[in-house]
Amino acid sequence: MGFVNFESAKESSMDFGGLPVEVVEAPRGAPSNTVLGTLPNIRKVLFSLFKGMSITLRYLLHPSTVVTQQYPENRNELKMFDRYRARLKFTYNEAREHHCTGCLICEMVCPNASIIIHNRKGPVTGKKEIDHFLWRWDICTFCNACVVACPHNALEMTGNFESAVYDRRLLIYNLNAYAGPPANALKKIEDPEERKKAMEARDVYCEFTPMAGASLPGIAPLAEKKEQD
Amino acid sequence: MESEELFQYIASLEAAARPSEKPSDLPTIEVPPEHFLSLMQQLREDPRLYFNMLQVHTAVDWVKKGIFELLYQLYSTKDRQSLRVLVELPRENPVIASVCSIWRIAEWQEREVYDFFGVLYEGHPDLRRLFLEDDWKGFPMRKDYEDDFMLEPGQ
Amino acid sequence: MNVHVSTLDEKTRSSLAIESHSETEEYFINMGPQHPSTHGVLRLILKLDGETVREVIPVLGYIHRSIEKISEYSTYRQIVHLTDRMDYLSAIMNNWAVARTVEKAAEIETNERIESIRTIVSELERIHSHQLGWGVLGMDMGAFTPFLYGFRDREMITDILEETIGARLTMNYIQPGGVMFDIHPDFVRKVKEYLAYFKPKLDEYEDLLSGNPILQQRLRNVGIMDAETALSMGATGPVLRASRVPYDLRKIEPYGMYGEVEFRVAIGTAGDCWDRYYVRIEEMRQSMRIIEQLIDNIPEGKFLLKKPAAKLTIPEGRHYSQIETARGVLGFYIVSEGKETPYRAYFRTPNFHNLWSLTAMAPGGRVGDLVAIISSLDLVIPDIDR
Amino acid sequence: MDMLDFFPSSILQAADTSWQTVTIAQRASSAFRDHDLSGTIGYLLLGLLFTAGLLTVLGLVLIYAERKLAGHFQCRLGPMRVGWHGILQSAADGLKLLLKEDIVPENADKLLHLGAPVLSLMATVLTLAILPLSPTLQVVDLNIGVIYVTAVTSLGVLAILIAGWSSNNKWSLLGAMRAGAQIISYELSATLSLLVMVLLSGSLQLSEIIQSQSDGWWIWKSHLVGVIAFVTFLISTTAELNRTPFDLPEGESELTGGFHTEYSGLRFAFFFLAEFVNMFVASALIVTLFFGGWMPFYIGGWDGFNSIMGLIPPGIWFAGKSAFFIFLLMWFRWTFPRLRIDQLMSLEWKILLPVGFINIFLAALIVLFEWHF
Repeated sequence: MGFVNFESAKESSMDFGGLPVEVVEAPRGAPSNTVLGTLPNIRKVLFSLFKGMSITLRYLLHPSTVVTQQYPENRNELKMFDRYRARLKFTYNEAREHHCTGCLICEMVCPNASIIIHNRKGPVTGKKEIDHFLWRWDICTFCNACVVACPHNALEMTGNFESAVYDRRLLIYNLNAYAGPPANALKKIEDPEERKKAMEARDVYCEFTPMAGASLPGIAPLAEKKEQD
Repeated sequence: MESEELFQYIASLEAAARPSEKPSDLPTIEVPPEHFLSLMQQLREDPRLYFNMLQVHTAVDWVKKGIFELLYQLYSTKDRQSLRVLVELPRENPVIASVCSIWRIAEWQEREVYDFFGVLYEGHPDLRRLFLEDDWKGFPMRKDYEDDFMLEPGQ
Repeated sequence: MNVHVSTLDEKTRSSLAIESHSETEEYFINMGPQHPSTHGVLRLILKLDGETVREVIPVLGYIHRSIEKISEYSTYRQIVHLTDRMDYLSAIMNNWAVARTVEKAAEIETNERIESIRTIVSELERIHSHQLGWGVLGMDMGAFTPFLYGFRDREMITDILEETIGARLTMNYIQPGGVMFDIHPDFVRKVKEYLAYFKPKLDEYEDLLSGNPILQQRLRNVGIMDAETALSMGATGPVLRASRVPYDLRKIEPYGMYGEVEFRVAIGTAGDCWDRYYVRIEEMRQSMRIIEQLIDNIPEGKFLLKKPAAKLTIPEGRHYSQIETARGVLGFYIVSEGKETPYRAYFRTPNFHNLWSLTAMAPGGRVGDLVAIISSLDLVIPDIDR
Repeated sequence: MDMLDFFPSSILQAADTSWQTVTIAQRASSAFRDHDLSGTIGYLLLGLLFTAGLLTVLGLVLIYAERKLAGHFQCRLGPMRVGWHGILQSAADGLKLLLKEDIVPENADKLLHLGAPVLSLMATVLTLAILPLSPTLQVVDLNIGVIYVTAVTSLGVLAILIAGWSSNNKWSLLGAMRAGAQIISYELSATLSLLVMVLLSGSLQLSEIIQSQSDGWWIWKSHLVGVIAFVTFLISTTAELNRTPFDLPEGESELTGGFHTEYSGLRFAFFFLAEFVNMFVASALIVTLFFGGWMPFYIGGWDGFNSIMGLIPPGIWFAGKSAFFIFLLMWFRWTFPRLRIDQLMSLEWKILLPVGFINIFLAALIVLFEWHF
């Protein structure tokens, strides 16, 4: 058994197509495959075997080195990083007003069409506004393109990664809490009654989402409605 | 070597090879298919050029012009020179000589190009589909390829 | 002209028809697509003579997702996120390959801050890729423990990257014209802490596996590939460098901040599995050196110079540029017609080219050697299939 | 009948080097001679129950220990979910394997396929019967014990060969062939090491081998030959057990599972159980031959120390010593990579076997000139 000495990793310079390249060579001891050739190395061979064993033993004897996280048990302590990208959400101000104008830029930049936007003509303002903002969690790749592309900062990615459901149709969400103009357009509506009328409440699963019975291409409607989370 | 010098030298080796006028970011030459193999052989073996790496081989389907544009991108570890060789083939019956005997990686790359574009390589020792099933109909990377599962662009 | 197109069936039949000189009967065995040491869905048809491998026929396509075809319908920014899914262990470097090609072609300037961040995260990713490669090699050699040690240390890097990027595997971080997020305020501190942590751990790696005579016996003089063959086989990255060709794009065609930092190219001497293994170990050291030089002086500046919603077109023509990922040269070739989407996009992926050298190295060895060779190539199958 | 005080006496009695072995079989026959029918049947049942119980307990404990140790070797926790710190994990696994579908490949040789795991487990159970766990806890004490052990353990390789052959799977066959070559080769040097100990102790009977160590364990008092025999025996039993670094017949990363690729459910559990109990058998043999069996650890002249050591019952001594060697085997497994098949063979035929032959020659000289202590 030839044995490689680590001290023999040596640094040198080489020529590559006229360019001097500083290199470091992998160590290479003289191999000997005869039985007698083993004998001079037997001490080193045994020593290195024991060295490897001492490493594993050290970890065995130090339970503080354990890195396991007991996932479902540690749910309460588990904190995802702020930037973790798992679930797309609308950003809202204090009055629960979103910032989406329905400009369709996110739908355009989305690489795999996981955003589908339905706009409508506002009943109060008479302008184009968001009706349904559908997001398909089942095909989203979390590339964050929609969030960075949004000119109004109306979208954000949050850390809720627990998406397991029994039917993938449940992963198609209506993101906007209400159909209506964005916050800065609502500001211009003085009358609170009018403002209330402009904001028509939308459920997570409603109308265009398959949960409500309507269907997207290739997806059959689901009869029952899931509890809103 | 400067690209002008390179082009001249290559032209002295193989008269049919001429610098390409197509927009390209590397020194590019074009060669007609019938002079292709001898040119490639010389590019590999000529001691001044010595292109010993075939870095890229792929094809582009110019469906409107009715041609396949084959691309061979060579690299020489001798003087760190890159060269791009373009060959145009008719879309009907695209056959070209294989360069497997010069660079062994070509065997692999040519199978990929055959698989996706249907370009046939003469002299390839084992020309068959690489990624797709043997009984696949058509060549999917061609621009006019259609099958039942394709979505319309934008859908 | 009539060119014969063969089939897999025909290939195996003709391969069996070749007369062997041994008196035993040769037989085929299917290694994969579900096999513990083919690291995914690689299928190898082995022609064996007892335990000796006579021929290897790779069968690909079990995870082909037509990234090139999808790219033809995607904008350049959308292509970036597809590349995460090729070599998922060097996702950031894949992003960089696209970003670099697009930047070169569309003449987008970047600043030093962007290039520093890109270099640091790429080197972090290279370290974690090699850590995984080290662990998987150990596992393929029958030692399961290194695998988990590698994962343990890799986890910390993914945590650091996650804090900045928000994703652990499919990063989609480097964009044409910058990076998607600025680095997290804790990033510099955590990277420094990590380097201080990992240096002694790397020595431990060496004691545990490199120093083990059994592993040395398994890897040395197995799967030898000389420099000529390696070049002709199109191998790049650690596989080529192990064959004593110091072809490292970070040195040869410096990009990012690589021209301004000091590091050495790790090379092997014989081109066997041991060299390929050790080149990776040494590259981890050199990557740490690179990060150390850059981490303290990331220049100030903007992190994204081009608006993500802005139109991005590339002038008509053929554009190619390449990047040294953890596994070799990733080239991105664009044929543009001046539109927002490429006319043709081609990825020259390192694993696709490295895998081919397996067919030259494996014959003559045992099944155990074949496993050693596969894991010394450090293959990522989705990168082969694209 | 003295069955009522059998267990207290056998487990709690303080160790004494002058103990005479009384096996369960001997008790049964003496009861038979005394025309004590209930005693005879009782002792016979006890022997059966003892073997079966040992098998079960060992299976549960060793599998749990292996998983827990592997976890902590690897900075993990190991099983944590079933019971306190996963203590019921192996029972739950056993239950799961029981309930799993027993899949037999369509073109498999059904009879052999079904029979192989049983044979494998049987070979293990047969050896359990003669292990001298303590002077009283031994089912039967054959006067050819060493030969019996070598003969019966080699039935295991037959089971593996049958399993690999009958599965009609090339990976299984490769694994079985590897197992055949490996185990038969390593059996040679294992037997040579056994012979050294037989030479030194002058007996084939396990209880007598232990008795011969009453004035010191063979590992101390046999000069170098005992140490060499011990190292060879340790290496070759590891190989016979198919454990890393010699786990080629299973070699998960090479052969997907080796000879038991096609086994599932209870039949897989049999192989699994056999492997773990074999580990105990191997450790027990090492302890018996080289480390004084159930003899306590005495240091000459240190009377106070010796009397404290003597208080620990022999059964505990034996279990503790075996546990150490089981731990050693597990430690090997979770540290080392595996050898290649040709390296494995050359290790045996080029190194271990010549060393074994020289060693047995040396041992003969030592015994001839009575050089040992």
